[in-house]
Amino acid sequence: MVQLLLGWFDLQLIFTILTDGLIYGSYLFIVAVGMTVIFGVQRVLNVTHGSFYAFGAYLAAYLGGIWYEHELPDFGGFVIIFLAAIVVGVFFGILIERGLLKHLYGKDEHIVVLATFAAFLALEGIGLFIWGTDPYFFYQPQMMLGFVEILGMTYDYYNLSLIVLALIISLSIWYFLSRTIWGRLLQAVIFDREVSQAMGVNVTAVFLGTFILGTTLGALSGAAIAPTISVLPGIGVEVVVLAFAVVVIGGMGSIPGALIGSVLVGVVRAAAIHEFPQAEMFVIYAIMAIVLVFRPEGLFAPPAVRKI
Amino acid sequence: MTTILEVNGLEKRFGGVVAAQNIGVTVSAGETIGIIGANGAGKTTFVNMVTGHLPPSAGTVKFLGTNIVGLPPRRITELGLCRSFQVPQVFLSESVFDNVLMAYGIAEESGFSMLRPLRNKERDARVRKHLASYQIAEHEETAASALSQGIRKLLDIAMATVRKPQLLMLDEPTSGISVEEKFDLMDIIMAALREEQTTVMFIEHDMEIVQRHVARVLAFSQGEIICDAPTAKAMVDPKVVEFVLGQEYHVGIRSDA
Amino acid sequence: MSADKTIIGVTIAVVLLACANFFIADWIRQIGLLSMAIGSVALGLLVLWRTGLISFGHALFYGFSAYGVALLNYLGVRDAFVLVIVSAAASGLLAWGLGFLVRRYRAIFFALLTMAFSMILYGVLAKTERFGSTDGLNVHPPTFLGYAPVDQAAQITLFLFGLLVIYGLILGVQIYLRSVLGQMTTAVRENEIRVEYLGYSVEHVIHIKYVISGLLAGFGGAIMALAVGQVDPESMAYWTASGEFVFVAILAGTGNVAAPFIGAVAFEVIRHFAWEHGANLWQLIMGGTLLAIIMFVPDGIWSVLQRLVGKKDGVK
Amino acid sequence: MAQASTTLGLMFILTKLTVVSTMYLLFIQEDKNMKHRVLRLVAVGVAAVLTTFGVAVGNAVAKDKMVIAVPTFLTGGGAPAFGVPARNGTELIIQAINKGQVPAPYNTKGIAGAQVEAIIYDESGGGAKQVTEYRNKVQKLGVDMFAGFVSSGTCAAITPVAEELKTLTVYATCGTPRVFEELDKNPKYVFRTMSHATADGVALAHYVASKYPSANGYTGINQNYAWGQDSWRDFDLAMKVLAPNIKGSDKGQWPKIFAGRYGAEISALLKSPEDLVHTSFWGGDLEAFIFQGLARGLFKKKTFLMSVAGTAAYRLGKKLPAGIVLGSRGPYGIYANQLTDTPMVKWFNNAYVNRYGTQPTQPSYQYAQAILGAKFAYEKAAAANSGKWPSTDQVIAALEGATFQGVATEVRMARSNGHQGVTDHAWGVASFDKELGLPVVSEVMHFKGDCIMPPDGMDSVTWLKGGMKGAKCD
Repeated sequence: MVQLLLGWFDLQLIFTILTDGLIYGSYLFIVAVGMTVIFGVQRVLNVTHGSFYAFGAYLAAYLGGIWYEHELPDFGGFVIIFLAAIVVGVFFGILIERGLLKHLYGKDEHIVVLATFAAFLALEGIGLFIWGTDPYFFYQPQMMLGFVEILGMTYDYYNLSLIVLALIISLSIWYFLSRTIWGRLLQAVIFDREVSQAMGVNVTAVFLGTFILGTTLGALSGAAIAPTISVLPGIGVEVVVLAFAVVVIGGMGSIPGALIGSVLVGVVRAAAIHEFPQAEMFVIYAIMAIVLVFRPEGLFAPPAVRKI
Repeated sequence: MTTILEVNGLEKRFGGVVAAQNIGVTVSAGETIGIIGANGAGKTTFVNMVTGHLPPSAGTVKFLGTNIVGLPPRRITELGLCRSFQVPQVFLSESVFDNVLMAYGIAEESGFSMLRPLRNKERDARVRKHLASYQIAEHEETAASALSQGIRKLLDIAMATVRKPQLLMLDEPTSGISVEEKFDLMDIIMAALREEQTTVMFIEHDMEIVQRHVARVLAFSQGEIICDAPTAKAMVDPKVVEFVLGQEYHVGIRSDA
Repeated sequence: MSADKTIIGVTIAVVLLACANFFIADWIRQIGLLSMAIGSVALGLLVLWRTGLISFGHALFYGFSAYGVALLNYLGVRDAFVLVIVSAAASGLLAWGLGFLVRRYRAIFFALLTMAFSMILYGVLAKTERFGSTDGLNVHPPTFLGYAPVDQAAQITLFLFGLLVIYGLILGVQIYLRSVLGQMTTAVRENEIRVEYLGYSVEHVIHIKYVISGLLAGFGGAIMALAVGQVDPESMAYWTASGEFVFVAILAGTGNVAAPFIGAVAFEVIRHFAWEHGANLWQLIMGGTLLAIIMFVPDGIWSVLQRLVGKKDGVK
Repeated sequence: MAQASTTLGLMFILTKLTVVSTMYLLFIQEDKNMKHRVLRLVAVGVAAVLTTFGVAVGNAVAKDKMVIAVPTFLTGGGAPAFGVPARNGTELIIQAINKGQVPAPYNTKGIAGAQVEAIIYDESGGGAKQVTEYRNKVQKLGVDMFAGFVSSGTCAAITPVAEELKTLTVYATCGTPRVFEELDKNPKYVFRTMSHATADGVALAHYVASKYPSANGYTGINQNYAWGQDSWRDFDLAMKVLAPNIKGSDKGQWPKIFAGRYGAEISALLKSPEDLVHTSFWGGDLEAFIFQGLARGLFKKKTFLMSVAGTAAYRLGKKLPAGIVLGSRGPYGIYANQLTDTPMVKWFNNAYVNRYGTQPTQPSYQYAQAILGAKFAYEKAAAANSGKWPSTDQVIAALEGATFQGVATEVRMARSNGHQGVTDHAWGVASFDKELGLPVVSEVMHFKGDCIMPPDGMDSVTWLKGGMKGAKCD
């Protein structure tokens, strides 16, 4: 037993598992945070999130393609990532919130999920029309940053920077919620929509603003991941399931929950990949099922009290 | 007189807060008992613990000789201890008739016989008779959501009594009811219960109603029973006057939501 | 109470379809078979839905039973009756086991827990080489109590068999929904506390519903396996399959036990033509249809049929 | 044809409308007059019978032109790597066949005189959906034959149905040996015009044994689904026979298909002691893996054996890692474009580049090959039938055991009762040629089909485990 434990204590392995786990966890968090924000405020489990991810990735890769084709400076790729995120986020945020969700507030949660599922299907179709089936490449930002060797393991700066991006996003949201008036208003709306409305908070504007924020984060995740993947039809589908899982594990709508849930999944998954590669496929669903069975409100959501 | 309910040393704590302690009471068949006390005195907590809605922190509750602590509400209901609620718990989108019909269905069938059709002529007749005894037959077709508060309360109590319970606990049957309606409502309920010879305990704020319908009073204050006596005696008990009546009387006969 | 209008209607429709079976073109018969399979699952969703519960993971039972058929086949079992009944029963058993967990949950938690379970099944199926991994398994044409039809007769017989099965399912569900247990549906949705204090366990009601629902999805999966002759994880157990079932349930509406089957036919027809007239378009068409239904006919096709004749009250 | 299908579609809708309206009449309509109800019922019944009969009669298809259904991935992750090049190759070859522009021996117009219409449709959605689509194409559109299918999963699903519906079906690309070894040991209607996937693994093992004899071992990263699992198994078993001194790892990586993110897997590979890494990744997963691996110097530290990298080579261009061992599932794609000098390949390559502005890849060749197989079989059968349009049985007889010229290679239908094709194979090392602006292969070795395919009647896994007896390698 002791020997087994010592055998496990392989510093490089532990470091690698933690780093891989952090990177993957950051990826999950970046991908899921938009969905979490929207769920937290609007109680809408938004499947179209997958489309925002895809559209963000597509627009970034499309613009990036043009940019690099003209051999413009390399750093432009990073500007394009944020630009694409904002364009997609604002456009689709307004479109979906005003055009669809507005009509569904107050309806059954399931119906809203289904409506966003339907919109997701339609957007997938529209995406095919706009972008076609051929993949788009946008690898330059990832390649230009180079890599570093730590404890005999190479990591590239771009993927490491995802950890920083995840931190920046979570800190900004935390700051926004707890230190700004807007954040306070938002929390009031989350706490009690009717009362906030009665007290003169413009709930409509808050909802629209939140949704645009969520969409932009979704698009940003796609744009930020685009340099590491091949952007092609169907990338949104995978993301929906992952983001769902994070939202469930972390606690519906809890940002710290999403962060810690993501890292948990990331580290467990990395450990599986290094030690039990065959189990990779189940890790996230298994964690999700375990959390649901033992803590259905998620790791971080306060348990709801039922009134008689 | 046979004892049907025996409560000993019942206690409820929420963290450090004591909601109820040292509660002991014995109820005999055929009694009608009023539970009085200021808001937050522990009346509803007591009812919730006895009927299985809240698990007590300590103590025993014996109903017809069985310890029912830890049993789920449905088992307690099956044993013949039923209750109504301060906020009526009914099926809002269903008609009054269907509400009571459902109550009858659950009361009368069990196991595989639950697969028998809910509706049959005999059951329909029993439902109508029951509705009549609570004087809500005229609302039979109305959806519960469209009822006035008083009628909804009657419906709630009617649903609680389809099993012909040995003991019925009513949580503030007259709260939320206008002064004019209150007395009629209570008369209807008590008449129906008398007909079935049901033992009743009910929480009530209005001392006029208590004095009119009740032979014995349990007075609660700060989670304890401060007085358990025949009504006339309780009304002059100094502790009751200080902790219960003093506060109750000066707010008058307001409707208490 | 007069004879049940729904049952009379379904009986006549089943007899008509059984007769039509001998004249219709093969591909229409195939659509019919698929509709029966999907309709059974949607019927299972209807049973839950009336209690306000939606499963986003019914592909679990559908896929489990479909694979049951394929594996029994592998063991040499060929008889359609045995295949369908045993596989569906296995699904029911699985639902019974999982029911102890899921019955504690409501609303979106219920939906997500069921989805998580179905994704685990997907993972296991896609991973297990004995089950053909992602390729799945073939299902041989069945025999019917010793009768082994070939070619067109095989499909015709299977169609009759399918009709028989769904007729049985509809009757069973109709009897259940009219029973005390079945009528507790709305009661549980509206007020769990009251149900408990009337003397019945809400969790028990939901558990039974879940088992019935899983059983129905199991019948659907088994029929699908026989109709298609192939089972695979992507079509049978992925979350998109569960999504389609919910789609059909929404399309159909919960007004009547026959509604899921009408919804399933509508769904299969839309899909058939969407697929045929533009591979790139089909997602757009499906998404658009679903959106239009949610926005404009939230109670499904059945409510439209009712409105057409100006009949307002729902069929209980 | 299109008109017929529209008519059929309309009739179909009518039929279903009658069913729905029947339900409507029965459940909804509260007509107190029983007579009206019965009359209406009769009317609906008659309508139903009429429309369905109409459909049954309308099923006959004219024979002055033939219809080939061509399934391939038009949506989803399989579209760019397989579907699009396959569709392009199909469109190109069919148009050329109809105009008589294909080089000899296929320089006659049409197939046995008939003009060809291809119905190219989507293969995505899983086996069960594909079976449904297959039935539709046969039963509703009455197509003459099928040529195509990319996915092993679809082929496994379709095989029994093709036999049941007695429809000639020529698999173009799908790789699983299970088709004739397990699912359909005595095929009649099903053919495959290329070597199955075992040949890839065996040829690769031969290549590794002769080019990297001193490698210290191999590990793998394969998608966790049937294709990935089979590819690894075949390669692993063949290595045990051909290079027993190079040890395989039991810690190969198995990411989910379409996972897209491979950070931890790349760490694990970097940490693994083995020199060689086998992968059967394709499409977006392959491209993402390459980008992420490049960023971390993975391809400088390990030699990669990429069995399907041919699908991504041209698209990756200068980002194709130099020095990877690249496969094209046969002498197709880059191997044909660069190394095959026949008039057929020259024509195909030119026409393709002119039309689509990019080099043809393996699926383009494989689909064109399947269709040429059909042209060959129909014309041979027609000739034997004194020039008249042959029956399906005659076409089958003509193709069984035959040898025909594909676009890039000769195809011998020499396994599984003459239903499984055997072709040569090629492996080499890829690099990017800056002057050409194209990726190229070097160190190429060619393998004879009989060397890398199990002998007739022998099951792949048994053959590999039994030491590959009966392989004829010169």
